[in-house]
Amino acid sequence: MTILKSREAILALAILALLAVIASRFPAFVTPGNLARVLTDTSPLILLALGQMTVILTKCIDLSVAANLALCGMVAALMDGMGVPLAVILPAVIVMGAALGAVNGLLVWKLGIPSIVVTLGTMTIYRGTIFLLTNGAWINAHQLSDPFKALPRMVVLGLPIMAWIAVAAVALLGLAVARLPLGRALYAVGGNPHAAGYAGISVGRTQFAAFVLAGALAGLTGYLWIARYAVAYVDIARGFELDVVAACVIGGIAIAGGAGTVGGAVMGALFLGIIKNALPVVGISPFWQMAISGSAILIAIAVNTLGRRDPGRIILKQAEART
Amino acid sequence: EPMRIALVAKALGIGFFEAANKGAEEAAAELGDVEIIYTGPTDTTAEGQIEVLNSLIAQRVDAIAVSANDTDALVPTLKRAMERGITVISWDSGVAPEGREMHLNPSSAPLIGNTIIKLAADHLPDGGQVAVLSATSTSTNQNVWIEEMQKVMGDYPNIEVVATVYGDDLADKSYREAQGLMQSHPDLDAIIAPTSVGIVAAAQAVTDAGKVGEVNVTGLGLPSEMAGHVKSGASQSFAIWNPIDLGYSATMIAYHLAKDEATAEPGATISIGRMGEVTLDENGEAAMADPFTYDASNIDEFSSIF
Amino acid sequence: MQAEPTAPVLSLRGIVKTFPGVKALDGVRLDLFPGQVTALIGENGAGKSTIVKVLTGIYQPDEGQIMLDGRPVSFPGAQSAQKAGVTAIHQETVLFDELTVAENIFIGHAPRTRWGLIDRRAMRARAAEILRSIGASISPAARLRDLGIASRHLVAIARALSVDARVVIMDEPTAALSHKEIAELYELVETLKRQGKAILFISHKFDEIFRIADRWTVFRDGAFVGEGAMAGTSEAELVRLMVGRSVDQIYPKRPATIGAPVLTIAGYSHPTEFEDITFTLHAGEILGFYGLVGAGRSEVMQSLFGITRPSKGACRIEGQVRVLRTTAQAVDAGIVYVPEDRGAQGAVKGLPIFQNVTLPSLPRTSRAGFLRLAEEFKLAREYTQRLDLRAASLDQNIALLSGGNQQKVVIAKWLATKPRVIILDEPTKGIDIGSKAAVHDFMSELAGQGLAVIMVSSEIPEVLGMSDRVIVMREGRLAGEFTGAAMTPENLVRAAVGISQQEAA
Amino acid sequence: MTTTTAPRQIPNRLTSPAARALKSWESLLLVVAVAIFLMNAMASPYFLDPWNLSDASFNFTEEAMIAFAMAMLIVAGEIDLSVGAIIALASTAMGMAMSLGAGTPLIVLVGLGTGLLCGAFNGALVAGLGLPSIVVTIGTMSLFRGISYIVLGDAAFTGYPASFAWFGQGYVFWVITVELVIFTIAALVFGTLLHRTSFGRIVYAIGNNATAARFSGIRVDRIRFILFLLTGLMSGVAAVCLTSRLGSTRPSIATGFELEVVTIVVLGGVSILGGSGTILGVVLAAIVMGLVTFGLGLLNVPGIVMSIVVGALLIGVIAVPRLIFKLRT
Ligand SMILES: Nc1ncnc2c1ncn2[C@@H]1O[C@H](COP(=O)(O)OP(=O)(O)OP(=O)(O)O)[C@@H](O)[C@H]1O
Ligand SMILES: Nc1ncnc2c1ncn2[C@@H]1O[C@H](COP(=O)(O)OP(=O)(O)OP(=O)(O)O)[C@@H](O)[C@H]1O
Ligand SMILES: [Mg+2]
Ligand SMILES: [Mg+2]
Repeated sequence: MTILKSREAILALAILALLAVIASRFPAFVTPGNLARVLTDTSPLILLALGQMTVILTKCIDLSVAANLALCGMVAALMDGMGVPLAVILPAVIVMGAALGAVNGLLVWKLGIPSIVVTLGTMTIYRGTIFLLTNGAWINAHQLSDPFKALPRMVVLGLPIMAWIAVAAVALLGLAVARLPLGRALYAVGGNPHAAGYAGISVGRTQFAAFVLAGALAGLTGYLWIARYAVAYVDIARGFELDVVAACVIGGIAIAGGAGTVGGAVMGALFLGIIKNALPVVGISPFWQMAISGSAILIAIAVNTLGRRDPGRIILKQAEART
Repeated sequence: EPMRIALVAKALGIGFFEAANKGAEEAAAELGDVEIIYTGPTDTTAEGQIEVLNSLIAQRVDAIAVSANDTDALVPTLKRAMERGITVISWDSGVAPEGREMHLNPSSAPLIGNTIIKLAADHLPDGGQVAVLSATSTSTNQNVWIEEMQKVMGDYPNIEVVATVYGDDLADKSYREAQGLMQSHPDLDAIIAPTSVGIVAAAQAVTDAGKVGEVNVTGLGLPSEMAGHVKSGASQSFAIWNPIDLGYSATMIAYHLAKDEATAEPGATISIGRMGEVTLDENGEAAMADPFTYDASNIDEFSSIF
Repeated sequence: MQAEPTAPVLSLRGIVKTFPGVKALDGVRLDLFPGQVTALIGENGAGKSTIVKVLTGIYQPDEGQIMLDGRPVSFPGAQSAQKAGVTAIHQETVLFDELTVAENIFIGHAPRTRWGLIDRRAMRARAAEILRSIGASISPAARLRDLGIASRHLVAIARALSVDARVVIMDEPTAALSHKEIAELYELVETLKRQGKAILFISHKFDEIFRIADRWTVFRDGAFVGEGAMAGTSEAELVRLMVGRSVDQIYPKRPATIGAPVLTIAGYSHPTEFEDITFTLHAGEILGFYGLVGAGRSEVMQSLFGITRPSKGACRIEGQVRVLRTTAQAVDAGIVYVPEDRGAQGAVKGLPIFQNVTLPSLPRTSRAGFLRLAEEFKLAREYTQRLDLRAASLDQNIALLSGGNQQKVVIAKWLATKPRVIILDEPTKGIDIGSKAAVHDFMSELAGQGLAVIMVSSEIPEVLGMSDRVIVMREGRLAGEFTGAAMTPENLVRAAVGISQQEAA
Repeated sequence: MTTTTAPRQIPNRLTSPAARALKSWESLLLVVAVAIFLMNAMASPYFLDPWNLSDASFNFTEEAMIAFAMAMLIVAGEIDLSVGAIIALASTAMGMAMSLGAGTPLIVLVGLGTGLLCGAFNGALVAGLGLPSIVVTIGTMSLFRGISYIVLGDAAFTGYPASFAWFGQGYVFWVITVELVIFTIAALVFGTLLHRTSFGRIVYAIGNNATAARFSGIRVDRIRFILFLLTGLMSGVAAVCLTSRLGSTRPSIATGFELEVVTIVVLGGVSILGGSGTILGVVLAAIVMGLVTFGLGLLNVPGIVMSIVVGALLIGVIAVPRLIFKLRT
């Protein structure tokens, strides 16, 4: 009963129902191999949704993640072109993503500019920087080294590394959110910023940390994205930030901050990922995809928000007994 | 004062258009008194292209040669350009006739339509299933080629086109669409991608799915971008016209029209320098040359050029 | 009782703290002694909460010294004050809905495992221990959002005690507690005293201060006015120090002629909040609503004002049936409501005073929907002056006013609509004694002019001092109605607590 | 000297409105606008040409029309990210009307009506069900444009009647375009609505404290609903102009519009958190954006580099004053 009340459980059921519907029309979709493919395909969304979740928990929003991803990915590709080994590229893009996130975080923390304004600005700046770096030129598969392209595709225990990275990030972040003081601070800062100050938690510093984490994940995803699709150009992942926010919203992360779970964010991302992957397979015209994911978002918000409605104070004894 | 010719790309940064720009510069050098303004939006939208066109009109350039993101949406703006005395032609991807003086096709549309299906059919002696991975659903030229392809399907009775999907000229979307094609059509034999972005993504998807040899990727692509995939066998062959020649020819035509050395009317013949000459048909369109097919035998020769 | 203690644990000297435009503290001093309760008294805005925040490292003083055991210290952050053994129950809620009770208690200083992770088992065990010590039967694993307001307050107290403290600060800790819990809090204070802790106790309730404090310190307008032992002082003396003059009448109730029924409520019910509320209100009457905190009075009043929708019941105003589903309908019907939560529901912070006043009267001050500023200033001036508002200008942001003055603006806003019924929900909660008298005086005057007044209050002296008639509520139901000689503290409390419970006790 | 017993007189104001205006965000924007204008005039010989300036106005008029309504919505503490999608859907509806043989007046009505309907849908979800507007409109952004894709797929509507071209390509007087006139009228109407009427006052009250506004007898949800309607309507107007200017409809029309509109509003000094901002600021911000993009366009600077400038401007104009304040104290 209480299990059924949890948002994550509802979402898990929704995902299963979705898979069942798809399987009824196209059984091959639910074979392990294909599900692994869907998971791999959804990995970037999962990684970014995790970062976005921490940011949204602190009452902020990061619209610059996709641009951050694209910039870091391009830098990774350029480094590869200069012959830098992957072992250096990988930490470098993570640090760079974190630094770009830190820029957002600092503007929010030190100057108190609303995050939506900051990241709206940095979104265009980061993406524009790619153009300045490359003059708009594409970097194509043949210009990328083989080890660079191979890492995310390498299959270990039946899953490509790309998917394993997402799985690892989910596990680590799940642990961090539940058990690290900073993880709990995310909820405190988003739930009651005023009170967080009284508990000795700096609101700004926590928001900063969330932006840095989101940035680092975006940087890592940048490399994975470029390596996986084997092409880098200015417009990589344009508009992806809205998918990421949508995944969080579907996953029950409260946009007002302070409420939401890692599991929710992951399932929100999987839900969107399955829809995206299933439409072409099931034979629904791709032109329907946008409307379908829009409707899914709307239904999810309605379920989440209405389900979270304040039940009132329940003063009457008999009413209390009933609930 | 040199003549200023604006070469407007669908979007900046795409290898194909960068190569066309090389050709335009070559033509400018040959002509002597020409300055090329190579520009375009940063994403493939009509709105972005209109803003670029507006600033070109404001600079009173002498000629605009545009590869359009949208056949119709650019027309009002280009009409205004012509009203202000600017020579307007389209190339590669065309504008509706009222929005330009003439249109330079890289090749003739029927020829391209036939080529892309033939490329697939040549490697399917026993017939089979093919699918089309196009650019955006609004790309004029792709739509025309696919239409032309459909017209000649009767010549290939064993070949069945099972689906047409759109990758929007985005690498990731094209990749996913190609994956989807292989999923939903397990017996697929070939993917035809008449777009340089889509063909690379499809080849990558085929490689990643471990279906090299099983699914042949073909269509229109750039040798430099496709070299690896031809060698790996993901693509047996593909075709393209030379974008350098295309930029060169468009510049030449724009120059002659702007100088009033030629008029854009049906039947008119315009010289395009080293490429010879083109003749306008009743729609004011002309075709530059035949598409050229690349395969393992000649890919290395061209992959360093464009 | 105790001998004059030898040395203070904590003492403050010459503390100055300025905010843009306000000097909240102007060179104040304060001494806290081990094993003693020091009461800090002052009007609203005297700077009491500000000194608490200085002491707990939330604010940094501009000038002055903090001395711990005679040695100067500084608290650059909340953690450093905690480490030095200073802990506080703050005036505002400092809790987090999405965290568990244990996490709420230990956030910021949770026990850690070897790996740097939060040691959840240790945290729960210690939380359970602290909760038990204050007699709270709350599960440490419960989510805070599932708790009621009183339990939340107990969690806040447990949070303060989770720090191994030498100095415990309580900023109006009893404001949200019921009788029973207040008694338990007093016991806790005694225990802490016995453990030799120094306690700073801030309250506006004099009975409370006289009951538990050993010493007093008075602030006025951010300045130190005096200090001394409780034993040698009187309420009148403290009041005089606080407001700088003597307040002779806190309950200036004037007799009024009670007229015809204005508002008749029959059988108002709500699925979860209240049931079968029936009463009649007359012109010129002040009807008191008494009950323990959480009895549901605010809920009933808000349903009269169109905020909560009753599921059953009828409302008549001057004999006519009215449906009140929105606040706009209530205002149209002549019912207005001065909410309990001034900050969130009363004042529109960010708008100037005059715009706050004219907000519900815009149809009157504007013409064909277009604003007429001159009319607005006129209306705002008329009503704010009648309430003796203290403000620099009518164009000033209401957020810059003290709580009492904000309350006056909210009342002015409603009087400007010329209502028939005015509902005042805890009109003097958290308001200092001087302003309290002013609000009471005004209430009395309104009733005298024939307005029907409902006053919700949790303070017995206020209810008895101001009301013509008192209705008591308990757990969402009417629990008795008293007039004349029956209006005694015993009767009210008995009805509010429930007779059976009283007998059982 | 008054007698001591008279009640203390509280002055209306301590600073005059003029003195306030001088220190306001709007005067800062005006300075920025003039500076950019002068810089443009110096940088390009083509800038000071009435026809060019008139053409340049298309760079911002459509966005700005929506920005006025969006400004009111943001002042009230809400946001609508679906405006670009509303344009797409309204344009698609107009195309359908046109293909069914409707004349220009009916086509325009269909466009405005679709805008209103979309606004009503957003409004019902936000004001009626109480869902957060930012996520609702992220959802409807996909839904509305998604419907356009379902209807149009890879096709396009073309062949609008010649008289329809007037809205996006016509001139009212000399170089003054129809769009510029609509922009000016919209600025005046929304300026009056927000700053001179009780409706506008209530919008500010809701933006500052919606609960207290409700407790002041204001029908908060109704106002919110109306604001979404207005935003939908103005998106419909923009859809008419843009469709007319492009002479065709594709489902991808006006992609990314929402962010440009929000950028104009925020640059105009409207607090994204609600409660403050002016229409004059939005007008100036639109002009600044128009000047920046046109000026850089004349120098053939690619659009993406312009967007860096706009992004930097957005952060910079807010950050620099705060930074100076921080460094001073
Ligand atoms: N963060 C702040 N910014 C500006 N002014 C402030 C701030 N905090 C407090 N003040 C002002 O400082 C003064 C002292 O406030 P404080 O909260 O200390 O009063 P108080 O004595 O606790 O009153 P109350 O009895 O109402 O709780 C008031 O004038 C208040 O408006
Ligand atoms: N559990 C709770 N969760 C959220 N808000 C609460 C809770 N309990 C009380 N409140 C709010 O706190 C304020 C104080 O409530 P209060 O204790 O006065 O209850 P009440 O029902 O108004 O009873 P009364 O007025 O009879 O004391 C009210 O505005 C109420 O809505
Ligand atoms: Mg206080
Ligand atoms: Mg109450």
